Amino acid sequence: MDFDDTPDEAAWRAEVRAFLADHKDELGARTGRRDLDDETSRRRQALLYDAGYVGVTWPVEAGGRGGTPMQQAIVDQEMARAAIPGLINLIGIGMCGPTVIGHGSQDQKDRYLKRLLRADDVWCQLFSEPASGSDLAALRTRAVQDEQGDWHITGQKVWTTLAHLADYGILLTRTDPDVAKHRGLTMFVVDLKAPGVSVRPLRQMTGGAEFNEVFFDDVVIPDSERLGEVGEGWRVALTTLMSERLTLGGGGGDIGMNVERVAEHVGGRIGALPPDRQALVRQDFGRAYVATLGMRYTGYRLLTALSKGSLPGPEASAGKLAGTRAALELADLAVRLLGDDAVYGAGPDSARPDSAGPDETATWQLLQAGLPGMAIAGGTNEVLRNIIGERVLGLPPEPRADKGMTFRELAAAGA
Amino acid sequence: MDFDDTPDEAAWRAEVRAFLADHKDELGARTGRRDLDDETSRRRQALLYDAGYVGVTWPVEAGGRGGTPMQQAIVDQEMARAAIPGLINLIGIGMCGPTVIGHGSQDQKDRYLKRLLRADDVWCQLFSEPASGSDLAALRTRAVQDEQGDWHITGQKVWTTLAHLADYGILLTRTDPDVAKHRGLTMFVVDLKAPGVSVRPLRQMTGGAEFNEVFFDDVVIPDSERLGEVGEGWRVALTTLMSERLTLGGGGGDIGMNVERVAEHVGGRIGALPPDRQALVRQDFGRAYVATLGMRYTGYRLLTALSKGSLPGPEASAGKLAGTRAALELADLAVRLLGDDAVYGAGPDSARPDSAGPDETATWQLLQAGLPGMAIAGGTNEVLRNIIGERVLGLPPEPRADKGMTFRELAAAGA
Amino acid sequence: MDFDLSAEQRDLAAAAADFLGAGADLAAVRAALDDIETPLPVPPGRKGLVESGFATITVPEASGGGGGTVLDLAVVAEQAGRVLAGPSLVGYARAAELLSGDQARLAALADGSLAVAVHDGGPVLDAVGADQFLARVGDDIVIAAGTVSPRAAIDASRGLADVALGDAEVVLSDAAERWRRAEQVGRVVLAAEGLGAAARAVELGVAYAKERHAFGRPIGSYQAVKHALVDAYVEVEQLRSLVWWAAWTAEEEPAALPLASAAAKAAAASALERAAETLIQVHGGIGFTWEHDAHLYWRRAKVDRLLLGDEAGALDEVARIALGDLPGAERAGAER
Amino acid sequence: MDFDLSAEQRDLAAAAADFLGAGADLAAVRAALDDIETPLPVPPGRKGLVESGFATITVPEASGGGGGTVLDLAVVAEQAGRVLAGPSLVGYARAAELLSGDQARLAALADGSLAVAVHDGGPVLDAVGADQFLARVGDDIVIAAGTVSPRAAIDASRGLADVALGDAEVVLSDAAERWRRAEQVGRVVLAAEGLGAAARAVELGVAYAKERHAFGRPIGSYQAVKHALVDAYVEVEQLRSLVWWAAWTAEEEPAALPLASAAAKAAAASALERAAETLIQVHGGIGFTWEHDAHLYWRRAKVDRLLLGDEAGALDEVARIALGDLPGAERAGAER
Repeated sequence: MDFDDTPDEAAWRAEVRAFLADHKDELGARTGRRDLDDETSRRRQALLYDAGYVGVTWPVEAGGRGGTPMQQAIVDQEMARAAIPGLINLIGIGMCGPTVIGHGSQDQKDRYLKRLLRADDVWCQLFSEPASGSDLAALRTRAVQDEQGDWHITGQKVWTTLAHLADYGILLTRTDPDVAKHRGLTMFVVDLKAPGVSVRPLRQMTGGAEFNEVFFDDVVIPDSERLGEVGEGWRVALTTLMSERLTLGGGGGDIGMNVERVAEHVGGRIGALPPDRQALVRQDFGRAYVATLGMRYTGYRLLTALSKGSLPGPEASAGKLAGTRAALELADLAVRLLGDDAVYGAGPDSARPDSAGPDETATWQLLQAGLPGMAIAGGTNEVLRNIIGERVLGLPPEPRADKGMTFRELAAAGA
Repeated sequence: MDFDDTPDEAAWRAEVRAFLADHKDELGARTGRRDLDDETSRRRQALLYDAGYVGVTWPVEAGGRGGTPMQQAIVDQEMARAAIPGLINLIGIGMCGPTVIGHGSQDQKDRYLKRLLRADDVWCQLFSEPASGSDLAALRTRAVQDEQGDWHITGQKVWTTLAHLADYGILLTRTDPDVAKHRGLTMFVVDLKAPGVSVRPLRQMTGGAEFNEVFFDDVVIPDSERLGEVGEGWRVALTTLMSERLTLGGGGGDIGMNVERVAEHVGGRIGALPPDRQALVRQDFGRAYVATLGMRYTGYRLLTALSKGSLPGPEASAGKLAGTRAALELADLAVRLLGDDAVYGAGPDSARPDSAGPDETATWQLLQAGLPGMAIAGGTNEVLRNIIGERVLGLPPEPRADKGMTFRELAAAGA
Repeated sequence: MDFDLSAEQRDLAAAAADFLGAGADLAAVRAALDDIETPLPVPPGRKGLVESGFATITVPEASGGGGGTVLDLAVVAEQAGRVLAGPSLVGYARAAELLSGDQARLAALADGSLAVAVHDGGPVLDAVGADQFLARVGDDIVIAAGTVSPRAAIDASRGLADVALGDAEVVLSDAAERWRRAEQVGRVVLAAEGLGAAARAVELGVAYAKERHAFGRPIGSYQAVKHALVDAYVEVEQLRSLVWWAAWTAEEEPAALPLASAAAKAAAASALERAAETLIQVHGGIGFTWEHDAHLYWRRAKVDRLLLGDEAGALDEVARIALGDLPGAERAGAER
Repeated sequence: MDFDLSAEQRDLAAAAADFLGAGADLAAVRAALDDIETPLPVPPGRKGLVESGFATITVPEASGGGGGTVLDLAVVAEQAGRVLAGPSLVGYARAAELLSGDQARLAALADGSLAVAVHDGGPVLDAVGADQFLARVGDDIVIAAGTVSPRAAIDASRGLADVALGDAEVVLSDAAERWRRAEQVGRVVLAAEGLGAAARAVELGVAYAKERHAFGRPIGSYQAVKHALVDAYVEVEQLRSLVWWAAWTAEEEPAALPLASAAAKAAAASALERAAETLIQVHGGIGFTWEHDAHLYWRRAKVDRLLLGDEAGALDEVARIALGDLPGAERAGAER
């Protein structure tokens, strides 16, 4: 066990740190906003990619560096340390790219992957639908093949992060309703600028609109943009989902809430409270801080396992479960410490991309308002508990009400 | 709305109070133990019955007084106020008696009910089995009828409160394994002194043994002791269970924990703590106290509804759910306030009937150790939540894995 | 003992539900959230509420009010909470207590010519739309005009703003005890509004859980969803008992009001937060969209929990009273 | 970074599991509960534990110990916790720290001739079977014989008793810092034992949930049971990370030990309580019988949470360190 860098890691860290320091203005250090401006964000990612700091773990032939998860983690840590906004194409890198690498044709890999890493193209993930959330395989978006072999897509996706900026997306569709729901799915790469695609921002309870609804009205996709075999879409999607959970739950980063920032906030406010209240605040903060430390070090264990060649397993879901809880507690405490200001809101404008950025009250209020969504996005707590219960602890699944039914029968039953 | 007694209620209260005061020594006021001595306990109940204070709500023809739930509640309140130990035949009065009243023959009613109220006979309830807890209808104890019409019972019951003292019990058996599990059950009155019945105390984690295992080895019961029709045992049992839930969850009494006693304990200890700790204790105590008040007044609402002629419904289960939680919190706080003594135990002897009674440490430790059982007895929290979810909120039940299967098929499947 | 609403109170609840169901408007509450600079009062608004007579139920009939009890007002407040009506009945409840005996001002309150809010030193509930402010200066109750500075709202239906008071006129001297009682009555009414909002949030969650399917069956058939709703429901029912009891004490057993109002306040804060969070969680993705009503209940929860003292403060009071540090436990502590 | 046990540590864990699996005995722990007047130490007991070498892993080799790290000892302690072995390794861990440099006593500790426990002023862990007691007097570390007064045990495997100290001999003067460090190391080892007990409790619950059927299917297929076990499991895994980290800091980053040990202690208290309560609840009726092992884990939880300071105290320390009131946050606070 060793938390210190190996000499190789230390050298890598020094190199990364120096690069980030040299380019801190270009990289938007300490501006705190990822999507302030699409072009700027793309330029930042390209700068980092060209320096070799994006897609560190991706194979060289996919445009990556062929590096280790630890190297990637060091890049992430150094970016966080320098307060450089996250990459615009996080979803592309974390979820879409691995799916193309795992299931795409050589032609698709050649055309897409490097551009994705440079953010020449921004990607999104088109899985969820209004009628299929946790039960993803119940999706209804239809893909029908014509005589030329092209696919015609009709349907609606929802909760699509970045769709309003994206160039491409991975799209899960139903190609055969007359088999069991998991078996009739097929995955495609879709051009978001193609005719028939329309994107509508979906406003969240924060007031912001990071998500979108995406409508497909007879959108044509050539068969060459299929990812994997016809009817194998569920297997392809599992690659994506496994990557997603890792992105959300692992690696020792904080979820939704930077605990040191909360500590600073608490430290700045606690002294003004009566002693009794200080004691209560210390209990709440201590509990949330322990939870955060637990999550951080569990992330390090996961990262170590990945470095030693393990695949990201369902254990990563535990990180999201624990992290969501800790973040809720921290946000709640942070807001309560605002005193009289705690009853005032961020105002919906603070969450908009064109906002000048939130003030202190708004910062915590926006976080608070964003957290209920975080407990749902990327798998509700209930779904994550099922996954851990069944795939880690080996507990038996629930009997399936939809067992042995085709999708068409299920849909007719109103499910 | 009026929390004060009506003139009738006030008169009744005065009468009861005076009687209890006049007989406080005979009734064991402030000795704190119900089952110190079987004979004494029976004598106390008989004294109260003869005065008209047992079975207040029971019909006159059943040996009761034909009074109101409010009159009964006043008796309960006054007994609590005078710190008179509970009746030995609580289960008989609360669960067995109503079942005999609802489903017994006139002959059974004549023979049993008045003796039950006087504690001439003590009763117990023989439902649960090792392999059927929450899933009560999966019970295995067999009853087979011979040519003379007598029934032969073989099997095992468990968690039987008071079986070691009881004269009679209501016994749920399987008479037909070849129909669905709920349909093949039949209820009997069983003589606990009959040949073939053996009772073995079941020690609990408190060290005490209020429960028993009861074994039936070809015990013969005449058909005249059947309660209800053959195959109708489930319906008969529902009468018992509905009564049980009310006994456990309703009426505004405290569950497992007297909050005023905790307040006294907290008040006596809190001053010795540093101010920070006092603030934490007040939070914990305040929260548990609010929960207890909520439970108490919800019980009063239920009592009012009963007084106005409502039947005890599944709402009563909410009282047990909330009460268990509040009791756990209070016990935890009470134990923690013991300071250095909090790590020492009650010792198993304190829970035994022949003990001189627990000291202060033992009091709280025994309560703490008894509470996990309380969350299970009379329906686990999970079962109660299902009942409220389905029968109060109208949420759909889970699909039943055992639907359409006979008991024999289920048993063969290992369930 | 008869711990139930009377037939008249049930009729009152039904009438309030009718009026508020027609008058309140969740869409307006949502729209008001975007209205940062110049927030507008949400429906039914002061005028409608006063004209309906519901706002001034506790003002004596002689002054043009309803001559009813705090319990009557709590019954109405529950209905108001269900639809997130504005302004809160808390202000009217407190004003009726604070102005007790001041016939002229009570009459103005009841006829709508006095639009008053209560100023506790921090953010003022329903400052938006008020032109006079009741406040405590030393042991005096005073009234004053004020300069209202609205701020971005978490819950736009609460009309919160910072208020700088102008010249004050003394309404009543040596009135610390009355101020405290009015605050306690305010807590009861706030808890009653919280009860309504929480009960409604549970209903909405239950309705959705019956209708929405996943994996071939309604999500409400899954224990995770079912039990979460049950826990929220149980908490709401405990709260209902505390609210009724606390409201009843205001007239019938004032000595128990300090304890009962603190208990109801604490229980309301927790029950509404749980109910609103459960509502969002049960709805999944749709539950955290702007267009869904779930976040309006969540916003109400996040604000109300802090009004008239927070949950920790209320629990501290409960404990101090129950442990005998503060008066007010006469009934609660008595085994009868 | 490499946040994992080494191959040697995994071997050590396996060896400890073998030894303790054979030597510890839950039936003896249960039987000891009935043994109020003259409590007996539970297996494997001081002698076996010392002879195995596991107890004195952290004593230098020169003094006959294992020359290992606190992390090594924590690895063993986890295994000890799984089977509720007695005596606790906490006493050995603290003694090794407190006696550091005292070759003679360390050798006596390692060869078993010194049966020592640490006296903090209140109930003494593993006082039963000890004949010498380390204590702090002012800033001195002292050693003394003592009169042991056993009391009824909640967890009989903890050997708790009140101890009246006899004449004391100073072991080391001006040693407040060392005393604190030893206490922190003790917390880490206690948390490691808690980790083992909690992990085992979850395993027992999972095993039963797979096997026991209700309503025609295994109870572990119901979300209420499944999710309760998952929550307990997740908490155990978070605790595992904290225990490993805290143990590692003892040698590798002592400045972070105060924070890490307090965090591990707090997390252990909570995780073991949850795991043990879940274990009972999952088992239903059988889970609260005397003959089932569930209550033995529950008893361990109820005692351990209070040893070496309670959860509230540990959380307070964590907060004070993280907020800069106390030193010890160097690493935790640093973004690297």
